[in-house]
Amino acid sequence: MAIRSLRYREALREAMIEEMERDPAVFILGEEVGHYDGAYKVTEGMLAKFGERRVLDTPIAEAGFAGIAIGAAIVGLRPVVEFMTWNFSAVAFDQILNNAAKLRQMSGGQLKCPIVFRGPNGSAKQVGSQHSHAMEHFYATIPGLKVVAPAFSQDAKGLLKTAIRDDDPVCFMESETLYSVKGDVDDAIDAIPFGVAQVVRTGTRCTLVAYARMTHVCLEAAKILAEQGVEVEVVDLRSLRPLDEDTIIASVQKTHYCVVVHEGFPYGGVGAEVADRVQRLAFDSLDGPVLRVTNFDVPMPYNANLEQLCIPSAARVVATVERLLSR
Amino acid sequence: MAIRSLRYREALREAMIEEMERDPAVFILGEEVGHYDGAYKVTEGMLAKFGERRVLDTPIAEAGFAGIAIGAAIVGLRPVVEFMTWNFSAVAFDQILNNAAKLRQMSGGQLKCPIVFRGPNGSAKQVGSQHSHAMEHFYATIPGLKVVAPAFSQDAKGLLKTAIRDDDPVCFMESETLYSVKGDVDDAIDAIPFGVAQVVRTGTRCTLVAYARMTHVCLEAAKILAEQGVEVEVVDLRSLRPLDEDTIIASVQKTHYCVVVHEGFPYGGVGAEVADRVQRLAFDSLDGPVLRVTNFDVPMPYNANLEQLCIPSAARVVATVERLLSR
Amino acid sequence: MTPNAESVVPDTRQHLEDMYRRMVLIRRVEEECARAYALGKIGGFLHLYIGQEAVAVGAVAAIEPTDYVVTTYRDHGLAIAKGMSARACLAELFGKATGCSKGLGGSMHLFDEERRFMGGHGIVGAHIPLAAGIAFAAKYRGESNVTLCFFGEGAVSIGAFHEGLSLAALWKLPIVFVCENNEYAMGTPLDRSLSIADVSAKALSYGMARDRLFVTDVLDVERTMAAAVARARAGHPSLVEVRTYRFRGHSMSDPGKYRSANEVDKHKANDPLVRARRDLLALGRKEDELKALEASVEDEVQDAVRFAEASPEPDASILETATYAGPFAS
Amino acid sequence: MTPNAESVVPDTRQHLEDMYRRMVLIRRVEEECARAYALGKIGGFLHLYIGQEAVAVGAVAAIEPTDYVVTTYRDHGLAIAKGMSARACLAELFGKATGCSKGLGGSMHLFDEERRFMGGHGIVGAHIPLAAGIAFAAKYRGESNVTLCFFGEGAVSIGAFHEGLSLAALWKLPIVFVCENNEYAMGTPLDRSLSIADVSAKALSYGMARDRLFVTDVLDVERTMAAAVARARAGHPSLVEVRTYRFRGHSMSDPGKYRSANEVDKHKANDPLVRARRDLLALGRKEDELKALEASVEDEVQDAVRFAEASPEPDASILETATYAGPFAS
Ligand SMILES: Cc1ncc(C[n+]2csc(CCOP(=O)(O)OP(=O)(O)O)c2C)c(N)n1
Ligand SMILES: Cc1ncc(C[n+]2csc(CCOP(=O)(O)OP(=O)(O)O)c2C)c(N)n1
Ligand SMILES: [Mg+2]
Ligand SMILES: [Mg+2]
Repeated sequence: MAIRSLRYREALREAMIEEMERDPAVFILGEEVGHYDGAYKVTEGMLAKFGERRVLDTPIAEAGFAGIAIGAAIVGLRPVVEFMTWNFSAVAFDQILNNAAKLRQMSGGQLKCPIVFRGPNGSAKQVGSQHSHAMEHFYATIPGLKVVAPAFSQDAKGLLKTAIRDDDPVCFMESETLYSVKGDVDDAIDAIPFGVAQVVRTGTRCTLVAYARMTHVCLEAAKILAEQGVEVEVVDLRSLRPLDEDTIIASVQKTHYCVVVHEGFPYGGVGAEVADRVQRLAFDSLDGPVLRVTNFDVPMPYNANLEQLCIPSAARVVATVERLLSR
Repeated sequence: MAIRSLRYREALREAMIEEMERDPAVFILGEEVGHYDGAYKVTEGMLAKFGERRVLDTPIAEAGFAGIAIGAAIVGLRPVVEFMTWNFSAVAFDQILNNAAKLRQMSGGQLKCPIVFRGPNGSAKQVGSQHSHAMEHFYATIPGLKVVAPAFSQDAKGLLKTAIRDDDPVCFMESETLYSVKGDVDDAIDAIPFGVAQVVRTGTRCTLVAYARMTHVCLEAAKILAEQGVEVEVVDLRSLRPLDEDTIIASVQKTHYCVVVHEGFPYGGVGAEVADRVQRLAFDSLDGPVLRVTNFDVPMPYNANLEQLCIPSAARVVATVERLLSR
Repeated sequence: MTPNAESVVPDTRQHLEDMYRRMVLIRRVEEECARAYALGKIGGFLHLYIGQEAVAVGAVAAIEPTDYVVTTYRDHGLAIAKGMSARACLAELFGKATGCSKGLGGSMHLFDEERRFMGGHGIVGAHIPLAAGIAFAAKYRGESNVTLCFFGEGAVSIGAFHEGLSLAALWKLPIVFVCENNEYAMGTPLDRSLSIADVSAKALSYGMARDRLFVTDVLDVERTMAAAVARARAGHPSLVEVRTYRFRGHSMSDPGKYRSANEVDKHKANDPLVRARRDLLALGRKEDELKALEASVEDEVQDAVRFAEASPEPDASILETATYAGPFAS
Repeated sequence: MTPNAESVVPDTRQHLEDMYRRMVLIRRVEEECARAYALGKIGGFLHLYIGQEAVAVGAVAAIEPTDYVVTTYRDHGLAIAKGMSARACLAELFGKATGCSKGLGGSMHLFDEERRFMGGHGIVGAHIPLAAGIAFAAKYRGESNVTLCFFGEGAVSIGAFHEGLSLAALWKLPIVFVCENNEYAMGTPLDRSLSIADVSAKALSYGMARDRLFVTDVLDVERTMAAAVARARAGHPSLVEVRTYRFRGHSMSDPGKYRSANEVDKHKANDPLVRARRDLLALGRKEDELKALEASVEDEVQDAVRFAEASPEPDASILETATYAGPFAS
C-alpha cells in the first residue's frame, strides 16, 4: 500500500468519491459544488464523474437544502451537505439543532439521520467578521450531533469516510487555510474512528490540546519551545464530540500542565469544555491551572494585522506555556 | 418606597411599561404579544395601554421580525423583541449572530444596536425536545451580545430596565417555570447593573454557582445540606455575559470548593466557562475540582419522570456537593 | 381517475362510511385526550384537531400506504388517518413506552415510520423542507411515492415555507403542500399575518400548480387531493389551500377569547362529520347501523385509553440509545 | 413628478452628466481596487460592481439624501453613489483607520451612517429584513424617508427575502426592494436557482407592486425607481427587478469559466456608461468637455489611492470599543 502526499482538499475529495462509489445512497449537495467545481474546489471533478443526480448544485437556501437533506436522510439516503462556509450554517441552525439532532429522539428511535454537514470553518484571511466565525462550539454542545475537525490530510480522509458511514448527523469542520496543505495519506488506512485523539508530538513539560488549524500552530509553538529546552506534548483532538478524555488526561497526568488552544471566542466553547474536563478528571495531577489561548473576545476585524492579532499564534501559545511553567 | 410582592412576569411587565413610558423609542414586538396579551401573559394589558404602534403582533417569522427590529435599532429605536420561547430564536440565529452582534463592529463603531431579545428559556413542563432547549450558551459565547438570566422578580425588573437602556444587544433569558413565582420588589431599586452576581445565601463549605431557575434549585439544595450541617454559599450570576468573576472567585477563595449548576447540556456552555474561570483564577484556593450539575446529555424527553431525571434537581446538587466534600 | 371509474372506485357509500369512521375515531380520541389532559394524565402542549378531521381523512384517502405524510404539532388527526392505532397514539400522549415514539415525543411528536407518518414537528415551518427531502429521496431513487406536507396558514410567513416550496418547484419534487388554513395562528387572525388572504396565491411566485377549497365535504378534499397527488406523481408539486376551522383553542391552555362564540358556532354548524353522517343516511345507511359503527369506535377508544393507562413508563436506559444510533462515548 | 416638470427637473444634460461622472467614478475606483488587490494591498473578498453602475447611480438619483440605502457585499457602487468619498471607500479596502468602517469592515462592509448608507452585508439575504426595519422606523416615527434595499437574484431563494418582503407588505413599509438580477449567483445561472425566471413575479404573492427593467440607460433606472419611491413614500412597498450584468467574475478569485467570452462581450457592448457618454455627446456635450470630466475623476481616484496608501492602520485599541457601545467587563 502506498503512502501519498495529498492536499487536505484532495483527501476530502477522495473520501467522498470512494464513499459515493461504495454506496449509491451517498450524494453531495450545496452551493457551487457541481458546475463550479466547488467554491474552494473540494468537489472538483465530482460532477463530471457522478453527474447532476449525485452532485447537486443548490440555490442559496441553506435552511432549505439542509432540511431537504435531513428529510432524505431519514428515509435512507446519506447526504453530504456542503456549506460554502460554516458561517452560513447560521441560517440553517434550526434545521441542525431541532431536526437533524433530535429526529431520532423525538421518534423514540424509529428514525435515523445519517447526514454529514461539512465545509470550511473559522477564519480564512481578511474575510471579515461575518465570514470568520468558528462555529464548532455551537454544534459540539448539542446531543444528537457528532463534531469532528481534522488537522491533517490523513484524518480529513479517514474521518470523512467515518462521517459518511455514520448513522448519526455529523458536523465536519474543515479549514480554508488548510485546504492546500499537503500531508501523507496511507492507503492502508480506511475509516478513522471518532472519539480518538492523537498525540502528534510527545513531550513531558506541558500538554497542548488543539484541533484543526490550531494543531499546526501548536506544533510550531512546540518547536520554538523545544529550542528553549521545553518539550511539550501536542494532542490533536480530531473529534470534538465525542471527545477523547482518556488521551488528554493520560497526557496531563504525565506533564502536569495543560494549555488548550482553539479558534473561537474565549467564552465557553470546546476550549472551556476541555479545560473543565482536565481540571475535573486530572485535578490531583495538575501543577497549575489549565490555560487557554483563544481568539480575542471581539468580532473578527478585516485589517490584516488586527486579524492576526486576534487569532491564536505560535507566539501566544509559547508565551502562555512560559507563563504557566514559571508560575 | 414600598416593597411589593410581584410575580416574575409582573416584574418584567412593569419594567417594560416604565421604560416605554420613559422613552418613546421603546416598543415591543413578537408573536401574540398584543391582542392575545402574550403567550405567557408577560405583556398582558400592554396593547390596551400603548396601542398597536408600540405593541406589535407579528406573524410567525422570527428571522424577519428580529431583522426588522435590528434595522430599527440601528436607526435609533429601542425594540424589545419577544420570542415566544428562546427555542424559536434558532430560526433567527443568523440575525442575532451576524447582524445584532456585529453591526457595530463591521461599521467601525458608527452604528449601535440597542435591542433586547427576550422570552422564556430552557425546560417548561413536558414540552418535548424542540421546546425545552436551554439556549443561553449559544448567545453567551458571542462577543457583541450581552446575556442575562434573572432568577427573582427584583432582578427580572431591574435587569430588564438596564437591558432596554443599554446601547448594545441584550439577550434576556426568562423562565416559563418562574413566571408565576412571587418575589419582593423594592421600588427604590431602579435599573440593576449587568455583570454583578449576587450571593443569595452565605456559607463556608462550598460555593454553588447558578442562574435563573437553577438558583432556586441551589437554594433548596443548600437548605437540605444545612440540615446536614453543611453550609454552602449560593452565588446567583444574574448576568452571564458580562460575567462577574470577582464575586465567584471571592466566594471560592472562602469555601475552597465549587459546584456549578445550570440547565443545558454538559458539553461546554456557561457551566464550562464558569468552571474554567474558577480553576484558572482560584487554582490555589481549590481543595477539589470544580464540579458541574447539568442536564443529561440527551434531547429532552416528553415523559414526565424522564424529564425530571434529566434536569438538575436539588437531590443531584446535594449528592454532588457530598461527593466533592468527601473526596 | 381511470376512464371507467364506476368499476374501479369502491362503492361510494362504503368508502364514505370508512372515512366517516376514521373521522369519528379521530374526534373521539381527541375528546378523550382533552379529558385525560384535564386529569393530568397528558402533559405539555396538546393541540387538538377537532373540526379539521375531514382534511386529514380526505387527503389520506387520496394516497397509497407507501406515500408519506408529514405535519405539524397538531398531528393526532393525520397520524390516525395514516393508520396509527389509537393505542399507539394515546399511549404516546400518556408518555408510555408503548407509545408510537416510546413516550419520548409526546403529543407534538407522533411518528410511525412503518406507516410512513413522519411526524409531528414542533418548529413552525421547519418540517416543510424536511418533507421536500422525503420527496427528493423518492425522485432520487426512482420510486413512485409522493409526500403530503401539511402546515397551518401561520407557517406561510416563515422562511422555511419559502425555501421548501422554492426548491420543490425548482427540482420538480413529487410533493403536495397542503395549507390547512383554519383562519387563526394561535390568536392571530389571517389579516394580521398575511398581506393577502389567498394563501394559494403564493404558488404563483414558484410557477407551481395550486388549488383552493373550503372544506365541508370530506369527499371534496379527497377529489382535490387526488388531482394534486396525480400531478405530484408526474413530478409537479402543488400548493393546496384547504380552508377549515378548529373548534377548540390553539392548545389546551388557550381560552380562545379572540373569536366569538357566534363565529365558532357558525363553523360547528358546518361540521364535516355531521355532513358525512347526513350523507350516509341519505345514501341509505340506517341510523342503527351508524350507531353500531359509532359504538365500535367507542370500544376502540376506550380500549386505547385502558391500554395507555396500563402501559409501563419508558426506562431511563432508552435515553442514550434514542440520542445516537450507535455506541457513543461522549 | 410635479405637473410642470419642465421647470422643476434639473436640466437633463447636466443631470445625465452628473450621473455619468458618478458612474465613471465608481468604475475607476473599482479598477483601482482590482489592481490594488493584485498587489496584495486589499485582502479578503473583493466583489466588483463593474457593469452594474447604472443601477446604483440611477436609483440613488431617485431618492433624497435623507433616504436610506442598504445592500450586499457588492457594495462599492452603491456606497459611492450614495455619496461616500472615494477616499473613505478605498481606505477601508486598504484596511486603514481612515476607512469608512475604520478598517474593521473591509470591502464587504462599507458603512456611512451620515450619508445613510447602511452597509455592506455579507450574509446573502440577511440585510433584507434589516432594511425593512429601517423603513419600519421611519413609519414608526412618522418620518417621510424611504429605504432602498438591493440584493442579487441569488438572494431570492433564501428565507430572509420572503420574510422581509412579507412583513413589509403586511405592515405597508416605505421601502423599495431592488433585485439586481445579473443572471448569475457566483457560477449559478438563473435557471438553476429559480423555477421561474421573472423575479418580479414574487411580488404577486405579497400583493406588492412590481416593476421590471432591462438596464441600458441610467435614466430609465431613475424613472422606474422614482415611481417606486413615490409609492414607498405613500406606504406601498415595491419589488423592482433590474436586469443587469457584471462584467467581472463574482469576486477576484472567480475566473468566471461558467460563461462564454461571447456572452460577456455582448453585454459589454451595451455598457450603460458607454451609452450615457454617447447620449451626452448627442445632447451637445463636447468630447473635450467629457475628457476633462474624466480627467477630474482620474484625479479624484488617484488622490484616493494615495490617501488610502498613506493612511495609518487602525490601532488595536479600537477592537474593544467597536465591540460594545459602553464599558464592558467580560
Ligand atoms: C418558529 C416557531 N415560532 C413560533 C412557534 C409557536 N407556535 C406554535 S403553533 C403557532 C401558531 C401556528 O399557527 P398555524 O400555522 O396557523 O397552525 P394552526 O395552529 O392553526 O394549526 C405558533 C406561533 C413555533 N412553534 N415555531
Ligand atoms: C447565506 C449565504 N450563503 C452563501 C453565501 C456565499 N455567497 C456570497 S455571494 C453569493 C452569490 C450571490 O449571488 P446574487 O445574490 O445573485 O448576487 P451577486 O453576487 O450576483 O451580486 C454566494 C453564494 C453567503 N454569503 N451567504
Ligand atoms: Mg392556523
Ligand atoms: Mg446575481
